[in-house]
Amino acid sequence: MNLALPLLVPALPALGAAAGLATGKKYPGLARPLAVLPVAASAVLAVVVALQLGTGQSLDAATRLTPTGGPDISLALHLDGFSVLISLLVGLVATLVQIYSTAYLKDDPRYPSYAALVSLFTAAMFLVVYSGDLIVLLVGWEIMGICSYFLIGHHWETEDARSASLKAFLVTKLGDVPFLFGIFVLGADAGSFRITDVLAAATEGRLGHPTLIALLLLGGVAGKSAQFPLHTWLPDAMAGPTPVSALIHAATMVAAGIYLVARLMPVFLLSSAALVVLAVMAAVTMIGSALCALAQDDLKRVLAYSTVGQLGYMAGALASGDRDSAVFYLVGHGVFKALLFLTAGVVIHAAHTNSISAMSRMPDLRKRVPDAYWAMGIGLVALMGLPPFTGFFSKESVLTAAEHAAHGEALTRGAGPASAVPEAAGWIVLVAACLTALLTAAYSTRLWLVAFHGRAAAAPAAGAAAAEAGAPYSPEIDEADPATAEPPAMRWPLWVLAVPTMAFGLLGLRDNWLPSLLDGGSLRPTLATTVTGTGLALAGILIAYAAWRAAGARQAAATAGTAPADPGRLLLGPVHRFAQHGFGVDRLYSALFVRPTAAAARLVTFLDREVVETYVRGAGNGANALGWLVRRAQTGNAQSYLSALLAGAVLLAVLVAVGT
Amino acid sequence: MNLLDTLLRCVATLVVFLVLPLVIGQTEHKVMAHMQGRLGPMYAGGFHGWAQLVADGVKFAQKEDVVPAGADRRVFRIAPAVALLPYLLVLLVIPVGPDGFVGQAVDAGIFFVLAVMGIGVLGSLMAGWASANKFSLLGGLRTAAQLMSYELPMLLAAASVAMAAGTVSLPGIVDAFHWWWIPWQAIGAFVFFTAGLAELQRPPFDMPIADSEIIFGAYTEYTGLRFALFLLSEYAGIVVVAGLTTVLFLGGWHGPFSDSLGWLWTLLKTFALAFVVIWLRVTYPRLREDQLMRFAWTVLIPLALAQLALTGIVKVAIS
Amino acid sequence: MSTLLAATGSLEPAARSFLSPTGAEVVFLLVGLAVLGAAVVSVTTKQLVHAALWLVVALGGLAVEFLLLTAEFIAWVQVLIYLGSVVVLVLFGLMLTRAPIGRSPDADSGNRWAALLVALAAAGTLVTLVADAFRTSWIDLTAGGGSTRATGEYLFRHWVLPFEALSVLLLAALVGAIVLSRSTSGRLPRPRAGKLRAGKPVGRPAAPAATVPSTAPTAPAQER
Amino acid sequence: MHLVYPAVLAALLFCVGVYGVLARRNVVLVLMSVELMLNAVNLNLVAFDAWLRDAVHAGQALTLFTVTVAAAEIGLGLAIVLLVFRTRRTADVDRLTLLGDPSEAAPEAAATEPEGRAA
Repeated sequence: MNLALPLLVPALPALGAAAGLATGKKYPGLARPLAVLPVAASAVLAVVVALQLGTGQSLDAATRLTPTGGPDISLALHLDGFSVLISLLVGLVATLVQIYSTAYLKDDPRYPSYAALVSLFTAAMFLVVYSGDLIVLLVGWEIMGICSYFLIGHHWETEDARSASLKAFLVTKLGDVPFLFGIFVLGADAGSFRITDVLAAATEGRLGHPTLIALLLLGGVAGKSAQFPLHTWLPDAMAGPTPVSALIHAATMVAAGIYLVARLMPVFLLSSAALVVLAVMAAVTMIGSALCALAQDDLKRVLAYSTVGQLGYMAGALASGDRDSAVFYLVGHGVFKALLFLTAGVVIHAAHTNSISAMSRMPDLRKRVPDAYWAMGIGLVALMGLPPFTGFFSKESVLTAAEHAAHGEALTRGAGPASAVPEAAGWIVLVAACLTALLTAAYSTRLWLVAFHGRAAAAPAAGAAAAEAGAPYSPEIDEADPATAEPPAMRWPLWVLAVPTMAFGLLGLRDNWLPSLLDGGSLRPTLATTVTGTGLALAGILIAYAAWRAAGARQAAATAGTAPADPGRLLLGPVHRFAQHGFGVDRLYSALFVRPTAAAARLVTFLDREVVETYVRGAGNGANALGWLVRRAQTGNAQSYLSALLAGAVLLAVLVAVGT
Repeated sequence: MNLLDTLLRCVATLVVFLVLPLVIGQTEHKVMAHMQGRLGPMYAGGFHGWAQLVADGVKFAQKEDVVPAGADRRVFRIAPAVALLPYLLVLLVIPVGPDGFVGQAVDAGIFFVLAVMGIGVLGSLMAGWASANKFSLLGGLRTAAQLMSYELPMLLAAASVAMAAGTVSLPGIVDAFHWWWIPWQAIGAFVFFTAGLAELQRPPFDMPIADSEIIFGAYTEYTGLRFALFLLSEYAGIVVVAGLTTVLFLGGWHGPFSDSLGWLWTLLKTFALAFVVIWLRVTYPRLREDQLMRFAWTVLIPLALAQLALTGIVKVAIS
Repeated sequence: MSTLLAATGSLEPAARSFLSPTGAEVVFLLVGLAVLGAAVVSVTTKQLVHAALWLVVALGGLAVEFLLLTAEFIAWVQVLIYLGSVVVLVLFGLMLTRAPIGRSPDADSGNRWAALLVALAAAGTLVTLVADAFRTSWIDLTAGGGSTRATGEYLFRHWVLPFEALSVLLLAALVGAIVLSRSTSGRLPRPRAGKLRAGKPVGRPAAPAATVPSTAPTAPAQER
Repeated sequence: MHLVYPAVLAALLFCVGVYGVLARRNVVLVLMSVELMLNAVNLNLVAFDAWLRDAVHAGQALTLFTVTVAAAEIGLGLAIVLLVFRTRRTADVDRLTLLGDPSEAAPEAAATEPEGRAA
């Protein structure tokens, strides 16, 4: 197989980014082709690479990058089913996002740099996916971090965007520190940074500290993939443009963490403690985020919390030892979450607000954006996991994996012994996943109903609704004329994504379709989980609908013009208030870390200003005073100079005469 | 014995100093009168007014000694003496005849003469400044500038003769004189004599004390005896310059019967030169101040340098 | 007689003493006192031109001292250069800088007392040193040591090169003086009223003093 | 002649010159004081020349050179003084303080000026 093709996949977007940055100022007309074409070419190449590789194959190539004295760092390529599958997802989503962005950010003055950063982001994700070396992977990992910082802060004129970009950067970095150490320990234990070598070492049992390594790596995974307790940056990252959210949530940033764990699954299987931790993390994440999603009013925040929850699913699958189902879920989720975000962008574009309660007051929103209406419906059904959409199959695979793990016969698919996965982890994941399935269905239904089936009569005017207090700021408001329909570039990507949303899950039905690309083994849902999962989802839908009806009735009884019907409020009751603010995790962090840090900073500032600077100022003042004294002598009067000179000469003469 | 001899010579010089300038002054009166076709003073003393100068002296002595109110009295009073005394000292060393017929033989004769004559400038400056008069100050400054400018060509011309003679002693120079020195040193003689005229501020070089221009310059405020002293110093200057030119360039006592009549030759030549001085006064118009300075720096000094070169060449050639 | 002198030759220094000065020494002392007095008056008098004239006295006295030290030629050079030229130039300078007749109150600057202190200290040191060092030294004067002939011989036999170098120096000084004193109205900045002061705009305050130049310099003369 | 006489006279004369240089305000007077100092040196040179009976008369030759240099110095010095006087309308040494620190010297000069005038 030609090595140039897989190498070109990450290189093309990177080159496109460089070209876009270089020419963006002078030739803005070049920005669009430079943004779309390299990414699209990469996507095509990714397909070609996948086809060339075939199923069940893997490709390794490496060249030593630099001698380090310790384990070598090499520019290594590792292609197998996981990587080509995810690279397909990345290429698809990135291309669609770029195309979508040409319309979405049509009049943005910073579009060239934005597009270049998206390209770079994509290139970094490709690098992470294709890399066969942990250090090179880390490079892509960090490039993604900095790109996310810039992209989230795209609207840096607003306070929200600035703080959100900073927060995303700092929180992910916080996870990256243990991650870096984990890689070092792993490399040191395995004697190499090559992933194949590491995996070989793991299966041979040569790793000295598997628990330590796994826990350290989990820190980075939690940061990138937004798992509790480092998930807080992701909902805030909604301050960035919507296509960026789609990119981050679906294909690139958050997928990286899951992908890494899947990649290093044998290492994690060596430590049951780490799996339990991962399971607890996943459980807390998915339940908490689902509750939060039920309480959010901001459309994008709902989707963001939903992403967090779905990532919890994937983490749960990993904790159950089944990386196939995790990656299956990852790809499926990537497709429908990209669809949901792009749809949300269209809706927000049309509604001029992020707030779903404000949208509920718009009478003809449904008719204004029919594409979005239907696409959103498809995406939400997929999210709920109703058959036969993608979400159903992937969720079933996760539930199956958890069930197996709970019975002590985890589906490790050859990555490790089934006994490596503790039963506790399986139980935790299973219970949490079931609960989350219910909640997911509930908040999806709520979102759908509130956003598109609101009581139009309650809304006096669309413009006034946009200005409603409490509606989160939407920086995209002024970017297009609401009177005109959304451009085709914003509409047809939805349908492109809707197709795999509906059909991708079917690939897992036959063992020689998708599973053969992965580790092999079945991804078919079992009857028990199907009944449980679907039943729970239907229950959630019914509960939400009932609550919506109840809330609508209550609101109709009350005076018109008050808060619109929100089943979330009714369902959650007293918890609603906490859930709306993410259960106060931010506040907790603020109390635990931010404020002490700020206080320490203030202390340091005080020490620097008042104590250290006193010495500095004292030194300066001393020199000044000395200079003042010396300056007194410099009158410019030559005679006084001469007097001093002669007096000195006489004094010297006397001293010499007396001294000798 | 030695002291007595010195004293005697000094007294003799003093007598000469008091007599000769008067004679020159009287001559000037008469010569000018004749040249301008007028009578001149004719009554004082009888024959052609011979006592006119004496009468002038008496008149000056009788006049009130006025010192201007704003003047610096002491300097104002000393100035005439400072102007006069150098000429007296110079007269002391000018040899009149051979074999020690001289007031006082000084080893560095020319040098002494020029050095002492240089002091005379101080007198004019002091007078000009102390008078508290703008014209006086201007005149004094002009005098000083002129005297210092013309001292250089004078010195150079004298140096030429000293070079030719191989000595700076005045009697030595006269001793070494040969008749062909006159054409040889003619340029030097012209320079020396002209510069001497300028040193005396005699016409046509009398810009600093021109009465019609700056009302007698440094001497504006002087009256009576002090003014007479300035006049006397001018006439003494004529004697000195004429005498020095004689000694340096015209061979001094050389002439027929120089052993016995040497002093007569010296006197004759001196008087002839003094006559030329008077003659020039009547003949030439006054030079403007800038012309005067330019004449010194662009004519006399190059001429003197040329003479110096010529002397050097000839001197090397004949030795 | 001569044999007696030769016999006492070695004893001669002992015979000399301060108590039996020779005639030349007495004259030297008297003239020296006059010179010193004139010099002191010259540096202390408040009348500027008088100071120059007292300088003439001091320098003339020094010429006499040179004569007494048998440096005849140098004495005449002293008269020619110092009395005839330098002092005249100094008087020129004083008059061109408008020295007033009578006392100038600001002839001495503020650090007069420091100057006096330094001068006295230097005098004490030097005199102590010199007197201590040359207590027993006598000069044997011989006539003709500084005559014109002797001067010419040593000057043009041993000192020709420095002599020529000095001529170059004089030429340089001549050129320098001419360049400095040329009227350079076009190139020089216009005179300012006072010194440059920080914080004030330069240029505007200069105008009055430049247009009426005669008022400022005459002010000291009127003060008297 | 006793060597102490000319030596002490020269030393004293030199110190008088020093006083003049340091205490005089008018630049021309300062130059005069410099001449006094030079002459003191000349006297020393001549006296020591006679004392040492130098074969090449270094002392006298140096004296002649000193005199020449002094003449050149006074010529140049006066040219400078006149130039300064022409441009700054003053010949006072202690008012030519352009080299001093202006922010310090200016108020000082302003303070001493009227006082000097009043005296």
